Amino acid sequence: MLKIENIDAYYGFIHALKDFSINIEEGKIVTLLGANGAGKTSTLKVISGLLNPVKGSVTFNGENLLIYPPEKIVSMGIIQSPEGRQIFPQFTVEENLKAGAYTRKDKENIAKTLDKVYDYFPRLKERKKQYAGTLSGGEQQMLAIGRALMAKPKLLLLDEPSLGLAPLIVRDIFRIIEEINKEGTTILLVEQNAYQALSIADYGYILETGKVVSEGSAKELLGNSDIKKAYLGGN
Amino acid sequence: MAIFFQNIMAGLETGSLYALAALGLVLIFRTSDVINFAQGEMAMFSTFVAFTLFDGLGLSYPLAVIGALIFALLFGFIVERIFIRPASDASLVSKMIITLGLIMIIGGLASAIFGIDSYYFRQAISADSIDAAGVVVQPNALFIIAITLVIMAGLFYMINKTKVGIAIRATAQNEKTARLMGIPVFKVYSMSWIIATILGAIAGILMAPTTNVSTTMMAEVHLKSFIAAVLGGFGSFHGPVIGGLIIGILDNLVGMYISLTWKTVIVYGLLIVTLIVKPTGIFGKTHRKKV
Amino acid sequence: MTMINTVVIYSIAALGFNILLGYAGQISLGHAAFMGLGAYVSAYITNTLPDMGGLEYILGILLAGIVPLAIGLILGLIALRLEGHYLAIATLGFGVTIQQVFKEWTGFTNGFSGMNAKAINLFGISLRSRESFYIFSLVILVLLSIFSYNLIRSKIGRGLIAMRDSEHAAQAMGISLFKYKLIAFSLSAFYAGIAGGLYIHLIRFVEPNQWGVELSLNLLAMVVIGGLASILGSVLGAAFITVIPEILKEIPLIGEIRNFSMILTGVALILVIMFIPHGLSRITYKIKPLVKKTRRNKKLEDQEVV
Amino acid sequence: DGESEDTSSEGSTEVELAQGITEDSIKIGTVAVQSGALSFIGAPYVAGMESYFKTINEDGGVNGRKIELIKKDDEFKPDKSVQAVESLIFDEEVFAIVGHLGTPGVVASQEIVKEEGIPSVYFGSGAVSLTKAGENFFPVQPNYLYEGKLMSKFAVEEFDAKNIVIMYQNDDVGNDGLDGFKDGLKELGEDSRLKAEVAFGGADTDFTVPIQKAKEQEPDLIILYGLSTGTAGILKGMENLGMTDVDTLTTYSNADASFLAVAAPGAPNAINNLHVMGWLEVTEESLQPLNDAMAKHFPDTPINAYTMAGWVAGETFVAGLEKAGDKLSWDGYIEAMNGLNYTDGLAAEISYSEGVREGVTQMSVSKVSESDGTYIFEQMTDFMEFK
Amino acid sequence: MNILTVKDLSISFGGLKAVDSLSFEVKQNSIYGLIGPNGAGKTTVFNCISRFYTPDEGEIIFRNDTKEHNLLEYKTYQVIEKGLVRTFQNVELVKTMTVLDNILIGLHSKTKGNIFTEGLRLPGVKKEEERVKDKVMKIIEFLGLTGLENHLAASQPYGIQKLIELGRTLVSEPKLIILDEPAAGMNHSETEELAKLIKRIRDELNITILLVEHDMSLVMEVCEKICVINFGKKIAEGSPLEIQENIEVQKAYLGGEEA
Ligand SMILES: Nc1ncnc2c1ncn2[C@@H]1O[C@H](COP(=O)(O)OP(=O)(O)OP(=O)(O)O)[C@@H](O)[C@H]1O
Ligand SMILES: Nc1ncnc2c1ncn2[C@@H]1O[C@H](COP(=O)(O)OP(=O)(O)OP(=O)(O)O)[C@@H](O)[C@H]1O
Ligand SMILES: [Mg+2]
Ligand SMILES: [Mg+2]
Repeated sequence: MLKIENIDAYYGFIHALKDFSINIEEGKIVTLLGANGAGKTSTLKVISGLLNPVKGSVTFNGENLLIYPPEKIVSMGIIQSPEGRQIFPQFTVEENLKAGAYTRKDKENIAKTLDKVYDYFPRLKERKKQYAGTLSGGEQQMLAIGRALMAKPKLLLLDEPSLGLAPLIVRDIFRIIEEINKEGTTILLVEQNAYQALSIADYGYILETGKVVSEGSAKELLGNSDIKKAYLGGN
Repeated sequence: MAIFFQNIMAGLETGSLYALAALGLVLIFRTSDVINFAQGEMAMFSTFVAFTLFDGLGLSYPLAVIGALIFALLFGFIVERIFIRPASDASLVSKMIITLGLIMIIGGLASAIFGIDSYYFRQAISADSIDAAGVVVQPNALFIIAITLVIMAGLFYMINKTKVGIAIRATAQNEKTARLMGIPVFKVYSMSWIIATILGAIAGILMAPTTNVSTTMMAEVHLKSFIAAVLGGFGSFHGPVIGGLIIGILDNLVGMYISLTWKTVIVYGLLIVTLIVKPTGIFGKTHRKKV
Repeated sequence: MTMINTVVIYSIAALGFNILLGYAGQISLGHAAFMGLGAYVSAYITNTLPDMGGLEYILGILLAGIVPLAIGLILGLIALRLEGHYLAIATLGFGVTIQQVFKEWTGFTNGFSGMNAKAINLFGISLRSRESFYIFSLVILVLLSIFSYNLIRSKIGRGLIAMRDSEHAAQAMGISLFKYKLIAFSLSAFYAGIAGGLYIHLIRFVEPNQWGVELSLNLLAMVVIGGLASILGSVLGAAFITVIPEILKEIPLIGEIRNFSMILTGVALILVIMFIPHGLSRITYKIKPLVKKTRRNKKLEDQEVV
Repeated sequence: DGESEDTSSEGSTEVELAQGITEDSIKIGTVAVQSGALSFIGAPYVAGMESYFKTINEDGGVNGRKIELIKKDDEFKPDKSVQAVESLIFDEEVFAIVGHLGTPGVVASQEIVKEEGIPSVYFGSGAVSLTKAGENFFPVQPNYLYEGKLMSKFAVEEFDAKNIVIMYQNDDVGNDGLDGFKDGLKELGEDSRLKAEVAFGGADTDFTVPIQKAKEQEPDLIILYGLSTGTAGILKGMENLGMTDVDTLTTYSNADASFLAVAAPGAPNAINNLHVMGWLEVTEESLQPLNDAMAKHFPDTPINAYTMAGWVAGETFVAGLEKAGDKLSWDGYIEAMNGLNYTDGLAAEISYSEGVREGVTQMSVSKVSESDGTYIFEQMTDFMEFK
Repeated sequence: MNILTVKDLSISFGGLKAVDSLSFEVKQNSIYGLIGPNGAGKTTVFNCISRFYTPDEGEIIFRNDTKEHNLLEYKTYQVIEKGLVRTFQNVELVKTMTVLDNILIGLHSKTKGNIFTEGLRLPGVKKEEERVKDKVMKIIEFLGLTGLENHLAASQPYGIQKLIELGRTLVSEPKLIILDEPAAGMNHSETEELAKLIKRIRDELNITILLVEHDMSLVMEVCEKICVINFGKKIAEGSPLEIQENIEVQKAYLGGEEA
């Protein structure tokens, strides 16, 4: 569905992605793992059109994504829950969610998706009139994920969705990810919580300083002792 | 008593004009955080176009006005496209400087094209004034007040009840994230400049009978419209309108009952005091960054 | 020569303004008032005091800085409550108010008729000639530049920058916003006042209309065009805003077309912002060997907010 | 350095020529606002002056020398004005400065002009200090203080007004006019006729308050001391508030047809009672040369009081030149001017003698009159002085 | 001895009671954990202690050596002078400054100098600058950031930024630091490193630590005592073991068997 081939991307002088390739098959959950600064977020930025690689190609169902601005890419069905939440602080919770559905035309179904998001995160429903900027860290994280879900995307990009969430909610999050994946959404998941990510993913890539150093099915990776040591710890 | 109400009436009329000018300012500010210092200059230019269509080409008043509004549409689009968008990398103060540059360019072009003379431009409605218990009421003034309220309501509806409104407000808060939600932020910028320029043109055309059509016609209105916007609060559309009306009325009452020569000091002093008490304007909401 | 002298004077004002905008991240659209205040104070003092051999001029210029400094504290207090655009307009209102006071307080300013002042005469050395005045004001500029350079690379400078970038962190680290906003505003008012004090003894005439919004906006433009948070930038910006229009007026034939220099100055201003967004003083950084392609992202990445 | 001339000795026929003078040209300079908000004053003013010089040049110049005018734009700012004057004296090395416009700039550069001794003829300024500035200063147009004074005389003697209200523009122009008017009444011993002083802003957008304040006094004469925009605004406001039958008298700054074109449509009734001061003899005939020259050289520039002022600046300077003949040193020119009594121009009479630099002191009052839709001023009184 | 005593602390926003009569005490030289579900009020408690918020009710007493300070009497920027510093849930660094300068800001209240001595660069200033820089270099070394001191803070990876922020608090030689989710965004091995570091801070620098964290592996490993809050109220307090076994905590926060 999405193919990144041999891209190089820079921030000024910083070479963030080096001859980088990944492939995401339709209907799968693919996860990107790696230490801080490995290039996970940069990969998502490239897909969303926020970072332009200097070489290589990015295609979505065969179509070249590099020529499109971010907003066009969203309307093609790729949405991201970005790093650092980036909620709209002066919107209420509900307005944030509505902004997530901006590109959708099917008005009636938006209400349905909204109900579903409130189902997933009852806290958001309780606070739907609260200004998002005053939410707690974890509440904002829920909102960022919920907002991405509102777009009903074909491909959902999640950047560290469990960040700042309480253990109970983390468990819910992974359950929700699996659930929407079953309903047909393809997912690219960036996580620090490698163990949990691999337990729900189909396929995984391990990144180090802008390069893919290892890849394989989630099962393989979980079984790999090197990876276990480096990313999964004692779990 | 009639004198008092006469002052209120006149204050409402001028205040409405401040408000109209302020609405354009606020719209641009709310989408892109830019203070457009050239708003007054752009309004002046559009007014000259209206006047030239009316006086030079002999079009009827409504046609001339419509022509000027169409011009304003293109004008706003072009300014945003040529001057503002290429500088989208620049910081906000830099964008403010761009609008300062625009003042020079537009002001300079206006006097090169239209000359430096002043011209009389008729009122929108030239019916005879009505005497209401000693207070002279001009139909034209009522028209101005009404138009301001209608535009305010329209903008309020657009921004709070429509999808476009969501797009505008989201863009204002975080352009990058707005794009990540699929909001075409550049269209939003373009649109807000267009609407703001049209609003400025309306304010200018309605202002013209009082200040005459000249390159400096909007100087005072423009300054007052800033104050109106800040006094009422940049965060809403009714705020600037009420801010404009307050300034219009206050100016007159202070001038009438306190001092004509010190009125500017007093009115601006009140503005500053109001802001200290209510830092985001009378109707502004405070959005503090959470720690 | 007068032009070079005015560049030096505006550089001093811009320098102070840069402390405020560039380092402390606070905006003001009313700083012309401080410059005017400085001019009036020095004119008033040197006209009133008896001949003290030159001391009266030193006193005049010093007080031209100190009186605005005290008034600057008021702006600092306003800034404690206001942010961004609200601060900008409130200070704009403040500037208009002070200008109005210049007009009406005839006992001090002689109102619209304006006020004359004498040329500086320091212990027998007359600064009547433009050249000697130039040396004198240049010395003051250099001294004040060194002062602000020292300041910004030590504790107070770090405090100001911290406040600019994160008020929360600054407070948690023991930086009193109250104190630092007052410092930033009063210091910049001091610089503006000194500039005004020098101005009056160069031009020897002052009247209220000079100290309006236009000059305040010009100060802002100087600092931004020259480069925020840069001492050299303040000087370059002052030179740009002062000299460019005059050069343009001198272009044969086209310089004669009405308002042509004004239009071109506007264009020049915009071009600088577009192509050297971080200011003239950082012109060299612009010549980066790296890929031009990153434009689209840069736009999204560094959204500087002042 | 400007001290290149010096009248050697009285007896010699050969005079050392001052800077800026060649066999066939005379270089002079002017400083006026040409760009920005106030260019509506400076542009017609300079055009008027320049069209006069062009006319003279077309007729062969003055004694075979063509006049070359260097124009400097000071944007109405004193520092730029000083800069411009310096540049004219030292870089351009002009023979004289003609028609320096704008009080701030004129006052600020007064010292340097005095120091250098360069002749400076005609000031677009009402600054009173110019009459005492020095022998090389030749003010022409009446200053506002004087005009105000003279207005009081007309108010008392011609209008015989009992209840006078003065509405003045709250800036240097209006305040001078106000002060002069009050001085005049005092000197005439008629202070009690002034019932109220009401300020208005030249850029105001609402004149309701000042007009109501005036109305309260039930005046029989309103002195309107302000520039065109504000004054037109007041007239329109008076029309709107039904104050259409009071006599009004305004300054010579508004004594032109273009003012009427702006003010009349919005105040079709009030305008009929408007009177204006004048120091120029503006008849169709006297304006003919100006109109012709402007039509030829500056067809797009309005002809108004400023244009006429510029024209007079040119006339005055050239009158001195002609009188000086070939004695074109600075002293020679000043000497020639000292005996000047010029009556052929737009102004009734311009004269100087040693130590006397009063400029024009004769003024008259004109009244608006309408003939099929167009308004003009018609002279109503004789030229008078305040004495 | 208790270095920090929070007594009956309450604060509400609009109708929402974010912290509700909460009391707890932190022992000197201990590592104390404050945990609870999202929106339980943890950050709000921190904001009250560091004086960004003023509570509606309650007391916050901080004991530095022998002196007792009622923190509510002080302004935000005065808290650090008493010996208490915090980090932020969303890293708050001065983006345009180098690592070194960022940490120097932590020493702000302990740097001598005023506008005149600094502007004129009187003799003492240079010495003082050297003194504080030495101190910062020591902290940089302690954190293992040597070599990065002249790099721009903003271009560092998230984990490093968190360390810089930590360094900024340590350099002021506080008695108590409060850390809001120090491990967020870190992977497992980084979190382990962090745990070691936190212990070293306590042991080598004698600094008491109060922390909020959702990463249970870190909390359970380093904390001696943990307080669990929900809806602004304390629901449990005790050793890591006691907390893990507490049924109510499992239900509200940990989520059953999975920890
Ligand atoms: N805006 C930026 N400007 C400069 N350098 C950047 C920027 N964003 C990221 N980098 C650098 O690019 C590299 C890759 O960063 P990226 O954010 O993609 O890493 P990541 O894998 O998402 O890490 P993390 O776990 O911290 O989120 C890092 O070295 C980082 O410092
Ligand atoms: N300024 C405010 N206005 C309104 N509600 C607020 C404000 N600040 C916090 N809240 C609410 O108070 C509650 C407590 O917030 P707090 O940030 O303390 O939670 P937390 O325990 O730190 O949660 P997390 O673990 O998600 O960071 C939240 O529900 C939040 O929405
Ligand atoms: Mg990342
Ligand atoms: Mg929190």
